[in-house]
Amino acid sequence: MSEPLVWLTFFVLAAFVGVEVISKVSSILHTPLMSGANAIHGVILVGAMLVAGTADSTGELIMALVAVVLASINMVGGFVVTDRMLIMFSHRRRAVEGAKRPELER
Amino acid sequence: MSEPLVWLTFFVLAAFVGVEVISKVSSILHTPLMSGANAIHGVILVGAMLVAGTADSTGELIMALVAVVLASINMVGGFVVTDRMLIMFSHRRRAVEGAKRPELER
Amino acid sequence: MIPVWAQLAYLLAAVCFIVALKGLSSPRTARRGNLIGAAGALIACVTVVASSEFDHLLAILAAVAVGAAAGTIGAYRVQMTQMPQMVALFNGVGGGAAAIVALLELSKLPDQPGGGGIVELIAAAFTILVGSVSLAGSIITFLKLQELMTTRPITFGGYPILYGLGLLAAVGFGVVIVLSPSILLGVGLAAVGAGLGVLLVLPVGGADVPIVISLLNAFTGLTVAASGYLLQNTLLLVAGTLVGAAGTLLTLLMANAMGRSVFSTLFGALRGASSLGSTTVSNRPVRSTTPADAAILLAYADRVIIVPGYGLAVAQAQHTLRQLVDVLLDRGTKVDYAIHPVAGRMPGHMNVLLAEAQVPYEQLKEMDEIDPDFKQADVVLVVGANDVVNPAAETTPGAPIYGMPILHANQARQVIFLKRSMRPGFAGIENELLYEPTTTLLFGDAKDTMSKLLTEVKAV
Amino acid sequence: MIPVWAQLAYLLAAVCFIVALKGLSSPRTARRGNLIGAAGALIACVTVVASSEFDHLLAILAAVAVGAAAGTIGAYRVQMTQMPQMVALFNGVGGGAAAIVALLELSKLPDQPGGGGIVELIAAAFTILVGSVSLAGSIITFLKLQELMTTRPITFGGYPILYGLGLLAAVGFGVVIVLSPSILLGVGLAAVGAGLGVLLVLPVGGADVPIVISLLNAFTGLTVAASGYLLQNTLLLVAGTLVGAAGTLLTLLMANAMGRSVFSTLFGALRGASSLGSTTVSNRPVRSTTPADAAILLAYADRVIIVPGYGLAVAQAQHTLRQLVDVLLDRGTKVDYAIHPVAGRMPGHMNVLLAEAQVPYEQLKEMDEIDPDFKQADVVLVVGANDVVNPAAETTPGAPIYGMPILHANQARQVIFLKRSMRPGFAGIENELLYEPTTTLLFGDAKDTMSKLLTEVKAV
Ligand SMILES: NC(=O)c1ccc[n+]([C@@H]2O[C@H](COP(=O)([O-])OP(=O)(O)OC[C@H]3O[C@@H](n4cnc5c(N)ncnc54)[C@H](OP(=O)(O)O)[C@@H]3O)[C@@H](O)[C@H]2O)c1
Ligand SMILES: NC(=O)c1ccc[n+]([C@@H]2O[C@H](COP(=O)([O-])OP(=O)(O)OC[C@H]3O[C@@H](n4cnc5c(N)ncnc54)[C@H](OP(=O)(O)O)[C@@H]3O)[C@@H](O)[C@H]2O)c1
Repeated sequence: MSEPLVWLTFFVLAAFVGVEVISKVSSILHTPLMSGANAIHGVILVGAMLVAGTADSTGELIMALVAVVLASINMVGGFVVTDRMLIMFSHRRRAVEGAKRPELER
Repeated sequence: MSEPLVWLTFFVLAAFVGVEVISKVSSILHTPLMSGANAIHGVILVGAMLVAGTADSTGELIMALVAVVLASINMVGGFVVTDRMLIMFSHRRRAVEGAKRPELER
Repeated sequence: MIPVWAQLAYLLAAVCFIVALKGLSSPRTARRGNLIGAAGALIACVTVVASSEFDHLLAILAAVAVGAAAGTIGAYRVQMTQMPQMVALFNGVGGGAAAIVALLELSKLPDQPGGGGIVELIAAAFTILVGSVSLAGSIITFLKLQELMTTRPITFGGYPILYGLGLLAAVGFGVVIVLSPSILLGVGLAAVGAGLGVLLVLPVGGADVPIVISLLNAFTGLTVAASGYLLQNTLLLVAGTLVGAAGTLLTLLMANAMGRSVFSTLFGALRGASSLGSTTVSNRPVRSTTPADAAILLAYADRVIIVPGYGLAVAQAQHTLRQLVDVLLDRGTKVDYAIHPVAGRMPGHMNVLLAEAQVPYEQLKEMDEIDPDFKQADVVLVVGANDVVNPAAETTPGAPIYGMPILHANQARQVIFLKRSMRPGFAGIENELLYEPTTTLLFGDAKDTMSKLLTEVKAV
Repeated sequence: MIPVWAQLAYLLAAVCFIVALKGLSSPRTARRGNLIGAAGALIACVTVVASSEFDHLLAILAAVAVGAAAGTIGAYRVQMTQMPQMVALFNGVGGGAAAIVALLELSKLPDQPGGGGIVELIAAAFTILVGSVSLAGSIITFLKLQELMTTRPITFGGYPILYGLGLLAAVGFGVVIVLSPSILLGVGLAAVGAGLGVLLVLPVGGADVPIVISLLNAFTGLTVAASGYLLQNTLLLVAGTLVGAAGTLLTLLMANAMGRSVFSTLFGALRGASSLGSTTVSNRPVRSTTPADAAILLAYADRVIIVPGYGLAVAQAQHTLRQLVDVLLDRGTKVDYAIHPVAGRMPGHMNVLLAEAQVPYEQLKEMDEIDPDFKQADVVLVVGANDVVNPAAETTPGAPIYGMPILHANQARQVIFLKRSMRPGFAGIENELLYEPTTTLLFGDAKDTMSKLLTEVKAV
């Protein structure tokens, strides 16, 4: 199988997975989901590191390091901010669970 | 990327697609869905034809042709029987649509 | 090397299959989904013929024509209620085809340049083994559902030992094949697989068979995926994996809808807890009635709910039932059918059955929708159903159906049961509802009783 | 060549990302999903470092540390209600990183053996262009949401022409790059992309910005996928595609939940139909009241429902509101919050806001659950909400919100509106409910009014 077709197949399958996997999201989770997906594309950090690791000139290296910094802001910041949002939600959930067995609260 | 890993990646992605894509099926459609999925694996016909087309001896050819017959029974019979089941369901659906605008029925 | 256009066409076919499965999982798009799947299959077949230089093209096309004709005829001849066993047969022959393909590839592998790699050999052995399991298992399910053999679970003393030996033999053959491949060993593996397939299905009770069919369907999907690897064909790999994954999930969902686990479906009979349950009949008194009396109850009711079940399918009484309902409707009675999701012996069984009798869709009410209405019903007519109205699902924690949602027929003013005897239903447990003061029984085959009822109601 | 173990690790990371997205789409598993995603990212980073021989490893690790620190600090400092603009910033820098990577690869491509293939060049151009669109667009969304620039849609006479020129320039640069790649052309393309990104976001009204952020997020996903192809790294391709596809669907879902199309979100302002709508104020009489009177109504009600909206977030009155509700609860009043799915300016805005004020979850009721209760409510307190209780959604076919499900506050015995003026809400249309005889208005900033109300209720 020719190389570009392998990649095309990956692309098509991954696109189906991406769409199907979130198709049942409840509207309350739209913002955290957006934020989580945003963190995932921070994996461009891998690409930035690869480019930085093979830089030939100082100019290239500096640009590549800028990309590394930006990508890690995206990745790390993204996951942390998503987690912060979701803590809010799970606080609420714990409250519900508590409410369902009130005997534990007293 | 090494060949077997390409195939492993296809496998993993396709498995996710397969699971996600039917995860919302309503219980009434279990039987037609099973039947339709059954028809899809009839695509082994492609494999059977490939083997038959490159058979070296008569013995091989005969076995391969048996496989071709079996596979086409699977594929064609599968799609036809699924369609027959689903016609039943869509009859009913047309009935509903009719019921929703009864003025058309009279 | 496969030409690029052919690879693109295969990818398109794979996309068609994905879209097909998606379509099939929603009532609105199911039929279109199936047709898209068929289109994908057509694309795949045309592509393989056009992109390869086949030696025996005519013979191959003739074989395709034979298979297509046989499949079409089978698919058109089969009655609605025999669909599951037809699907089982189609699935079995697919598994058989995959096993043959792998067998033939096995004989070629060592010759090919770079062939005979360990992964290829494992894929071949897997396909041969699981393909034969699927073929043999499907044949047994067919025989069971067609009642060409007993539908009761079959077990015997040495079963676990035999099963274990079979598994060991399979592993042994597999290892030897990987070490020194030969077609003879392949045939041996196929034989072991067939034996295992038979053993797998024997202990399954008749009514659990649909779950096993779905499982074997997933198996065949996986063999097709493995033979895709063997033949270096992406489409087979992707399509097979799709079906394998979707089929596995579907098996779980189906077992879930019947309130049992896949494991207990397969091996429950071995642990003594027969999945058909006991058939003890207690001698407590029940009230039974005649068609004439029941007809009067029905004729003067304002609100009637019909609960159809497996017995309706057995008796093929759906047409007579519809006529009865039509007469009642003409009299101004409000009549609906209450469709429990697992009434009958396959999902959607009642819908298919009543659609065959051309009952208008509006009269078929899903459980959640109709259940609150039982309180207001004057008469509930239970036609060949049992478990789906059994209050034990709510009151008896140990019962096999405990936890299953039921139709609350017991809340109605009057319940009339049409059945042949006091024997229990599928779950094999007594139904307290039969002994309630509001319940009357109308013994006899549902079709006979229904015709008499029809005559009497017309005469009122 | 990437070693096999590293390829397996990448595949594992990709699976983590899939599982993460799945987890994030259900409340029960969302947090775990996010952590699994982070684990996948960690696996990916460790793998790339361990499997490659980097020249400037220390510098690279230092850069990662700097970025991680900056990201973490930003993520911890941001206030809950500023999350959307933070996400936008993170997304933008990701797009910028992808564009830089592609730019650097572009300068290398022609040297590589077999490099400079047309598909590679197209992927590079795509990444540079769309990455810069994403970066520039995200910066503008940030400025808008932080109110560092006007949140109103900005358009100007030559806009469509400029936009068309920008697109043409992009295509032109792209073609030239494919024909004779050079880093200078790449920089030019990036500049054009930045311009297009600015133009894309300018005409979007402040409240539609979340939709655009989601769109830019999907864009960045696609650039990451393209740079995966460029670097021949499957993980980047798969992860980028996942986000691209999921992000696209999410954009549609978000637009849907607000009852508008993505197209009208982006370009609605150009067609004159300003997405903020008109702000005409009619002069019909309304009934307004004082905090003291409103407090009496509240204090003697048995059933109160609070409808929070965007104004509550603006006024940051959530804490005072909770105190008021606590006082009412102590008096034995039954109080609930009715949460409309698109109240506020981002999905889940009210949930996050009220969670911050530590309102117990049981008091937050989703629309479907609480809506039937309005009929029995003595007082509905509408705090900074407007569109979500506007009956025009059901009565005025032409209205921008027509068809959106609303909370039927109009069915309650008394409605008290807290708002500053007679200005309409986000949709820019008048709210008939303000003129109903059962409605009284309590003018003023929600936080001030709420404190007064609190004092008065305590005094009753
Ligand atoms: N739908 C599915 O997908 C599926 C698949 C597998 C298993 N199941 C299980 O099957 C059961 C379905 O419940 P159900 O209420 O439909 O059926 P059921 O509980 O099996 O009861 C069937 C009833 O029909 C009567 N009957 C049989 N033949 C008859 C005839 N010719 N005339 C009149 N009556 C006849 C039987 O009593 P007599 O023998 O006394 O006449 C029996 O009481 C559930 O336990 C379900 O879990 C369902
Ligand atoms: N949730 C989302 O995801 C999202 C995203 C984008 C758009 N939207 C849209 O936003 C709207 C949300 O509806 P909504 O009812 O929450 O808000 P709204 O219709 O925009 O109304 C907000 C109300 O709050 C008042 N207000 C503003 N600041 C205030 C303050 N400091 N004190 C007191 N009142 C104040 C405003 O009136 P005054 O100016 O007179 O005070 C206005 O009536 C919907 O149209 C929705 O489609 C939602």
